[in-house]
Amino acid sequence: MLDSFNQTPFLHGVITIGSFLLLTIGLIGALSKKNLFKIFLSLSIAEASLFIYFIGMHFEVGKVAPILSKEVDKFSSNMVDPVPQAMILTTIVIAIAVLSLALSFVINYFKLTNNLRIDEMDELGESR
Amino acid sequence: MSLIYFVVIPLLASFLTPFYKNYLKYISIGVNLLLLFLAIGFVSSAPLVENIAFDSALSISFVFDEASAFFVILFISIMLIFSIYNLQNENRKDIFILSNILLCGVLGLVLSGDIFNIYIFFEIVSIVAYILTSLNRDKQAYSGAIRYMIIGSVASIFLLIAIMSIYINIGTLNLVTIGERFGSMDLNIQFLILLSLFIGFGIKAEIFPLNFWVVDIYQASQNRVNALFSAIISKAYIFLFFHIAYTLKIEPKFLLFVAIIGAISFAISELSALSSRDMKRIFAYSTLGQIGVLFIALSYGNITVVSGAIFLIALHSITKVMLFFALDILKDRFNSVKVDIFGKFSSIFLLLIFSIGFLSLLGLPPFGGFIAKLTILKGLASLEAYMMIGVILIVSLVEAVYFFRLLALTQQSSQKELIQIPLLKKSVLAFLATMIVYFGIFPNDLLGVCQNVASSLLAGAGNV
Amino acid sequence: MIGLIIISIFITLITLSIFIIANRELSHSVILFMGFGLGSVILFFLFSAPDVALTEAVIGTGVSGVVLLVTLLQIRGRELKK
Amino acid sequence: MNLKKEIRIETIVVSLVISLMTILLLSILLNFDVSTTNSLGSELLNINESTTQSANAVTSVVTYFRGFDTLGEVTILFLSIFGISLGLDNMNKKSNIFSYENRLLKIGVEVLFPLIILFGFYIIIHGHLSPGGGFQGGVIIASGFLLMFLAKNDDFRLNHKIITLCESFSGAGFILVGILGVLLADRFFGNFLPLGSVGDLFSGGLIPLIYIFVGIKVSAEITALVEYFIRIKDVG
Repeated sequence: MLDSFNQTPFLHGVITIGSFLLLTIGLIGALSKKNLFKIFLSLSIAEASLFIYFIGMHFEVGKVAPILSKEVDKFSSNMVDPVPQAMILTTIVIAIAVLSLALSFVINYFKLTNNLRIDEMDELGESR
Repeated sequence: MSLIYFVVIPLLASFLTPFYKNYLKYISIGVNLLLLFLAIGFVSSAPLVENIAFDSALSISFVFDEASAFFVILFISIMLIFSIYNLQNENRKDIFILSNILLCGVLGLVLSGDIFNIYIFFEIVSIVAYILTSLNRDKQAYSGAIRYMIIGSVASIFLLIAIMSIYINIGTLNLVTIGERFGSMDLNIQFLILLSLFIGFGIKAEIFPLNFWVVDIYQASQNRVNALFSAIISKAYIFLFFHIAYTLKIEPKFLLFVAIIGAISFAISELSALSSRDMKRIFAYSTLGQIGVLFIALSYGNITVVSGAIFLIALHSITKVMLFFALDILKDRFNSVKVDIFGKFSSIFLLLIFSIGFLSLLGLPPFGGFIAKLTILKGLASLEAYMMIGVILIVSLVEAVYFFRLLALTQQSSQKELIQIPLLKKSVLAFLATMIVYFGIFPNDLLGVCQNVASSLLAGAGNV
Repeated sequence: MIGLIIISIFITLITLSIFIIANRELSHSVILFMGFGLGSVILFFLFSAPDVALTEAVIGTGVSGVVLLVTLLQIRGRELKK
Repeated sequence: MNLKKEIRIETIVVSLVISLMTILLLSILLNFDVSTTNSLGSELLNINESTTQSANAVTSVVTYFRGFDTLGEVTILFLSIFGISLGLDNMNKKSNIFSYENRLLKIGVEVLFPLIILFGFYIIIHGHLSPGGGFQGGVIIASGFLLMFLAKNDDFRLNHKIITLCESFSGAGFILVGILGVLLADRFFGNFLPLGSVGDLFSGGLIPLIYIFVGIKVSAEITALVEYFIRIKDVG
């Protein structure tokens, strides 16, 4: 029973279902919550779920990190794919840059209007 | 010489800003001119591929074919006009730093042949657009920027899903290789990837169900920034959308679906423009309508229709830049963008500019827009797509209603105010108007170029 | 063993994310979000991606935690003053 | 237009799309196999040792094979900080939002600060040998500055000229290394330095050089970011 838990296809199934649940929670939160702060938190969760999915799908049981050390002294096919890791490294930094820019906009908007709710943002629209 | 300079030189210019703070505007113009000469120099050796870092099919590559060459030259020249227009009354440096990085981003988007690299440039362009939206620093600007960021983050999430699914299933990021291996994938996965790509790029290319946010963003930002949005950013994404669509060799059925969406987009935007009382919103709706036409035309994989669409892209960029600059001058004077400012100014020059712009957008002779729409309709007729022709013609009538209503407003006999336009801005506007008339009367050169561009676009990324 | 650990971390993450979104108190959400980051760091480490784990720990959880908390403090300060 | 209505429609649409995608994924999952036999990553792993001599394959992908992505990423960070700085004015007249006095922290930070900076540099220059690199090390250095802000309150002020100079020098240096590659090795980011042998500090060709530039740039930028966010309280 426990052995089947450690099989790679089973783990991939767990990772897919889990991270897509996280993505769903994040996106639905982003589009149904009214608080700006919560919206950006939800979007971060959605992005984080994608990172987990992508790294997880390239992990197989028994493979080691693509870094040489005392135990591993040769690059071989027994290593995890390095490209997804490099891509996710890039994407994490982009995510934090976007998040901090968004939060600075939220702060500035809040200073001007004292409002944090997206359904009360009525500055734009057809002028009467 | 290397293709990388298109991306690296504007980037270097904005990184080194602290050293020449006071001369930044001249440096930006110099950079734009340099890139323009570089692009023209590259045109003759057109199908060109360059690998970055190491010489192998595995590296990131830049592809310079006829299609990307056309868009590169278009974007650089519009950016040059934008810089010249901003030369006079601009004391702040931000707009030049941002426009340099924007140029780097769109050129990267157009040239890059690697899908993750495209994602990076996608984010650069998005972030520049967010910052440009917030430039006014009032509550409208921040409100618009926050909305833009929410919707933009959703777009980048979907694009990431597509890229990840592609890499997991076929283990490559190179566009050409993706195009080769795409058909061998499971059909469900193909559908998933296409759906994510459609949502990700569709939000940015401002196509119908995903464009509800665009008009608010236009209203929130400055007029000259709107010119950049309308002429550069949305055009870059449209190019990318169809570049990827034709590279993946997706089925004509899906493209027909895109064309129908384009028609709906065209109709709904022009109808919404009728009830609007705000100039910026009207122009934004008109931009969305033209994007609808472009989606109709580009998704029929016929060379005549597509070359008409390419012609329309060039003409629409020039026209919208001109109209937004003219609106900017009115905004400076009256501090309002309501429709009634049209009854208040008295300036033959501006009236001429607005009429040329409106008539060209409507597609009346002897202006450039006429040739574009004529070519598109001719091509559609040869394909016997009479429904689309009907939609385009009927909706153009709606477009005519509000443009002529605007022009009629200028003839009202209320008290008029004389407007002084600075010489530099005047000459920029005059130059743009001349271009529109010139392409309307002598379209053959540009049409010939457009045909080459169209065949290169239809062949996708793997044609080199 | 690794399968059980991964499943339990996923369950934790999903519970945390529901709490982050459903919670009425913003400061609780931020603290839970940092917990979420920690969970994903452990996952990355288990997936033999130490580089990503280090980056997520330092950038995804550290810097974003600071930024989120400071934003919250700003908003709170204004609300209290009002 | 009523925004509330729009958001509700969006929510429904997105939920539908997501549920569709989830169903698709579950159907895919039943006959799923990852084909890593000839993916980009495995081929890069094969040529890694001969082309870069770096012990950390992730580092060589980030800085060398896909170094151009890293340039874009650094640009995004620069842009984001620039955008934040546009929304602020008179940084010098603002004070810290965390304002409390703590003697222990004040004395402790004198010892800790150099150690943190040193650790950050260690992470940066060992990027090609062990996990870590420019981004991580840069943020660690920035966290040292964060500690200074917290401990010393308003007594510790950054010299913004130095920060902008660091940013522009490292950004320009990054690009110039690439352009040197065009001139000397015929390709942007082409390697023109000796490769060394795996495991040495001086190995990997361009990789340590690029990571040092990235580290300086990231540390300067994250420090500025943290300062912008922390120092926003109006005085008085």
